[in-house]
Amino acid sequence: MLDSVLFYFFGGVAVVGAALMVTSRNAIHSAVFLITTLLATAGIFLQLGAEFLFIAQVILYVGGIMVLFIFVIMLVRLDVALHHIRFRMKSLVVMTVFGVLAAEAGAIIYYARALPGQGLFIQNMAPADKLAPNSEKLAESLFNSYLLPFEIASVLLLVAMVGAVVMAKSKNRTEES
Amino acid sequence: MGPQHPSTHGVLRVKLKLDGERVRGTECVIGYLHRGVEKIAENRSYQQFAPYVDRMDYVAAVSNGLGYCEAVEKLLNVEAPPRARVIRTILAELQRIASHLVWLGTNALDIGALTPLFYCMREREEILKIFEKYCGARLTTHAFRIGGLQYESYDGFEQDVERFCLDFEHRIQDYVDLLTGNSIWIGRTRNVGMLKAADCIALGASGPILRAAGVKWDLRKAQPYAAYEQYKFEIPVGSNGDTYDRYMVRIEEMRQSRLICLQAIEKIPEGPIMGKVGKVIKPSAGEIYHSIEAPKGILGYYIVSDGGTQPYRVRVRPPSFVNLQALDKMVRGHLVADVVAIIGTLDIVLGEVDR
Amino acid sequence: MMSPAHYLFLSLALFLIGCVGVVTRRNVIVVLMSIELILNAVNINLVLFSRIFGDVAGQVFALFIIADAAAEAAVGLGIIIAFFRNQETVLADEMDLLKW
Amino acid sequence: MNPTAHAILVFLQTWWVELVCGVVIVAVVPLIAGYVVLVERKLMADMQARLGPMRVGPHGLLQPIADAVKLLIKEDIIPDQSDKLIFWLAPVISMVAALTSMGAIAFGPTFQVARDINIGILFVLGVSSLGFLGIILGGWASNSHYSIIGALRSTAQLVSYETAAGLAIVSALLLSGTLRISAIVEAQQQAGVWFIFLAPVAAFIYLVASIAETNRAPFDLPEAESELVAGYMTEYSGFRWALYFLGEYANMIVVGSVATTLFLGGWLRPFPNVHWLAWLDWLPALIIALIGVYSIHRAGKQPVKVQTGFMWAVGLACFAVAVIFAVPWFVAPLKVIIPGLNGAFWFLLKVSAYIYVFMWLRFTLPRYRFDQLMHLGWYILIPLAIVNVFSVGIAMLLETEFGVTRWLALLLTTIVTLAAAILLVRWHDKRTESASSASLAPESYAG
Repeated sequence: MLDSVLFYFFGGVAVVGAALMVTSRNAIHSAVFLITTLLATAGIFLQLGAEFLFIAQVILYVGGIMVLFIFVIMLVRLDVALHHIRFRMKSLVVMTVFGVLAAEAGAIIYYARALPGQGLFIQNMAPADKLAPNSEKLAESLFNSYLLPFEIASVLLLVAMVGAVVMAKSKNRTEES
Repeated sequence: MGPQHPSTHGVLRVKLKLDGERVRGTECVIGYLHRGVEKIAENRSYQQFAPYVDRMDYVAAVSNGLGYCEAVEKLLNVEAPPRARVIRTILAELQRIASHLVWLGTNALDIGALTPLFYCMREREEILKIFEKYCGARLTTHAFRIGGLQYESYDGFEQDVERFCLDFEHRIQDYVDLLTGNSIWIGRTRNVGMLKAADCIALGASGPILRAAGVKWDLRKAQPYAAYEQYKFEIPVGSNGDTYDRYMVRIEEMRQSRLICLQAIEKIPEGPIMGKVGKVIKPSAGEIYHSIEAPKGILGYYIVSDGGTQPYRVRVRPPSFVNLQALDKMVRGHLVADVVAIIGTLDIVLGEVDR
Repeated sequence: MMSPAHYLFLSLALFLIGCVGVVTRRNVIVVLMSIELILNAVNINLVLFSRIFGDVAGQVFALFIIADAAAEAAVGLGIIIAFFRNQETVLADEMDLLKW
Repeated sequence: MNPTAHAILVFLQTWWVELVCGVVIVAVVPLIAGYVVLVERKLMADMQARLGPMRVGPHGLLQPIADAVKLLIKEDIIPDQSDKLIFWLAPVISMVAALTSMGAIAFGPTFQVARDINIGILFVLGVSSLGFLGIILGGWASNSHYSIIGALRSTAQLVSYETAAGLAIVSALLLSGTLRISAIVEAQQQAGVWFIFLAPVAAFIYLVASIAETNRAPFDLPEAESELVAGYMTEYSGFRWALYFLGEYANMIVVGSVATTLFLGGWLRPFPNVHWLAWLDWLPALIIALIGVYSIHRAGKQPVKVQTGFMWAVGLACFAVAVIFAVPWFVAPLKVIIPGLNGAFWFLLKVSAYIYVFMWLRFTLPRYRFDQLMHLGWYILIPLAIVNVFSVGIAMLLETEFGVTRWLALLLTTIVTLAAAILLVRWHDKRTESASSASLAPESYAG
């Protein structure tokens, strides 16, 4: 019983946060709503038994990436540049796009039922207490079977860091730095 | 940084031209504390003007009074009796220690160290108690009269001063242990607010700022007044004129003043405390300029008398006003955090700057 | 008990909202945020299936997605800052110059 | 183990015990933070030859309550064009982050809200790192340029010192091998010695990084009174400001308890395995009884009659707690609670010692300038932390591969790390001396 209560709570917060994020006027507001959505998804990871991912999500996503977003929004005074432009029939376009996508997803689910095999409703999840301690298994597989992708990911991060620094550093202050 | 900014000593407004965090230039807006002391002097008699002098540099009131009284005595070419001159020297040196203590406390607070302020204030209390016992007032003492002293030194004066000086030795050691070796303190003060000797002389800066830049110039040695020529003491001199050197110079000066007091109280000559000065002071027409070594720097009095009982013109050369000009040169290129530290080391008192 | 279908519908909903955000919003920052949201929806699915099959590969992959999202956000924001400094605008439809 | 002891144990493991612990934490922490503030002001006063708050209650004991009431009553002003939602949300975030990260901390072998989750320390670190979101949003929402600068500075400082703290924790975790808090403390018990002696450099780095992380002592530049008035807190007043303030102190307690768990052997009494020191288990009851005696002794000297009554009450309360600690020794079935009680006492004693070091540094050291602060963080602390992780790794390798005894290996590697540290600092001295030109303020070295 507790399980479903938690799921509906986290799920609800995630969906509402996402919706508010997409529709809110002010950039900082949408950033804050995205943070709530990310924390809610982290809660869902916890519910699915992925503890390490829960803490990775909290530290990396909310602690790392969202700080980048907030810094950029604050530093570059974006919301000031925004207020004077209005897009008139905004809500109409949003509704149509959402409708089209939802119809598409509904069609897929409907036809999937007729496919052979279990279709969408696969067998149930392994019960919670039987699961092995999550972070140990994750670490063990991360460093044994997935060592190469791990190294590639670190190189990717390095390249991204260098790229971001080069781009963000403005041209005119090079002589003083 | 507005007039009521927490770290400018008194009401000084500094317009900073910033490039990001770096200071490109400054412009000091002063005059908030201007009371027109020099204009008032023109319709006050010589004795009546003496208390005004204490209100200028309220942190070192005794040395202001000493400067003014000696200037008028020079105008009257009257000599204060030896006993008066020795007591004047002791009180002036105690006031120098008190003024440096106020500087050390507030400057350390600006840079972040919370405790030195209270240690310094505790010592200063002792000195103010001695002043209170001597002349009834703690801050604006009006302790001296033209021609000598008003009050005889209370019995137990020597013992009080001696107790303070002996106790003060390991007090200074407390501050030195707390700050001098402290790498954060060195980090915040070394190479900050550099002012080379040539710039000092060009800007007319005087006192610890000049001596920190390496110039060995102290009026107590150069033009001895009161009873300074009888005592042996050195003049501390810094090397490259940054905030750290000014700190070391002032700490050393406190030690020297303590030595002077100890030497002075051994033998206070007997005799009258008031020179041959009539009730009404009417100096002959003429003008003189007399300067003494106040804690902040060279404090000069230029008095013009037209033969009447009231001075025709009294011009005061306050050390803080002149030292403040050096602020712009010292602050250029530093960060905002340093501006606060540099204003602190200049040891300016706005009462003196604005008069 | 929570059957997998609930989690699938949840990630589908987040995915749709993310797509709507990407398509309709004019502010590039919010577009970037919506992409983060889409990546998150994908993560939920991955973790769900890793839980169903008891194999931890799904979670490892989700970890890599987070790393990639970080790299992508850093570079994306770098581009936005450089662009904003030159063109003083951050709206998607005003970014029509290839070289400025 | 007789049935009643077993019943008590089962009673302690039921699910709603965690709920109670959670409620206790949320209710008690603001009170504890209030009294930590009082202790800080008293200590500061004592070190500065003055008395500190004496007026409210005997020896200022009621001062925190007076502060809390004042803050509640004070009218809180919201700057006009500020962002209402975020202005309200920011202090809440910083408080929530600090309190949730307390959930995973084990205050004693039994008293832990999140029952021993697998990623113990990481949870605490991750959630407390959310705290600075509150700071940056708070600075942004009160749109005065002073608070924005303060917010940006404090966030930059937190982010950079968090990496250093993370690396320091990694080297400690190498020794313990697991993230689970109770397992870490067990590891220290088996090793028979606290990790602070095995990895001293890591402990030192964590101390410095945690001071910077809670914006205190020499690193409290963001709200440096002299320049930025009060940093990101300038526009806040009344209860909102109190939230920020409690958030900071709760954060300090969190950082203290992480350090205690990792480096000072969580709830182990000073010499856990040394049997002839067993009488140490009696110490908690004795110390609290002593405090009781002292407060009653002081009760007589209170000027105001009501304060005498209050001091008597404090004395009796201390005696009651001492009795609670002493009873399990005599009543056989209750023997099972002893480790829990003593553990909590030792844990809180160590955390308060850690916080005392924080306060002590705050009173003596002047403040770093911002660029020196970042300089110390990036150029000296983080490389040193990386070198330390390597050295502890090598030590572990030495121990497993070549059978060198553990503490000998760690001794060697610590010496290597210290040599690297000295080299690092000296390299920086040369670089700053040469680069320092008269006009531009040079990067003066620090540390």
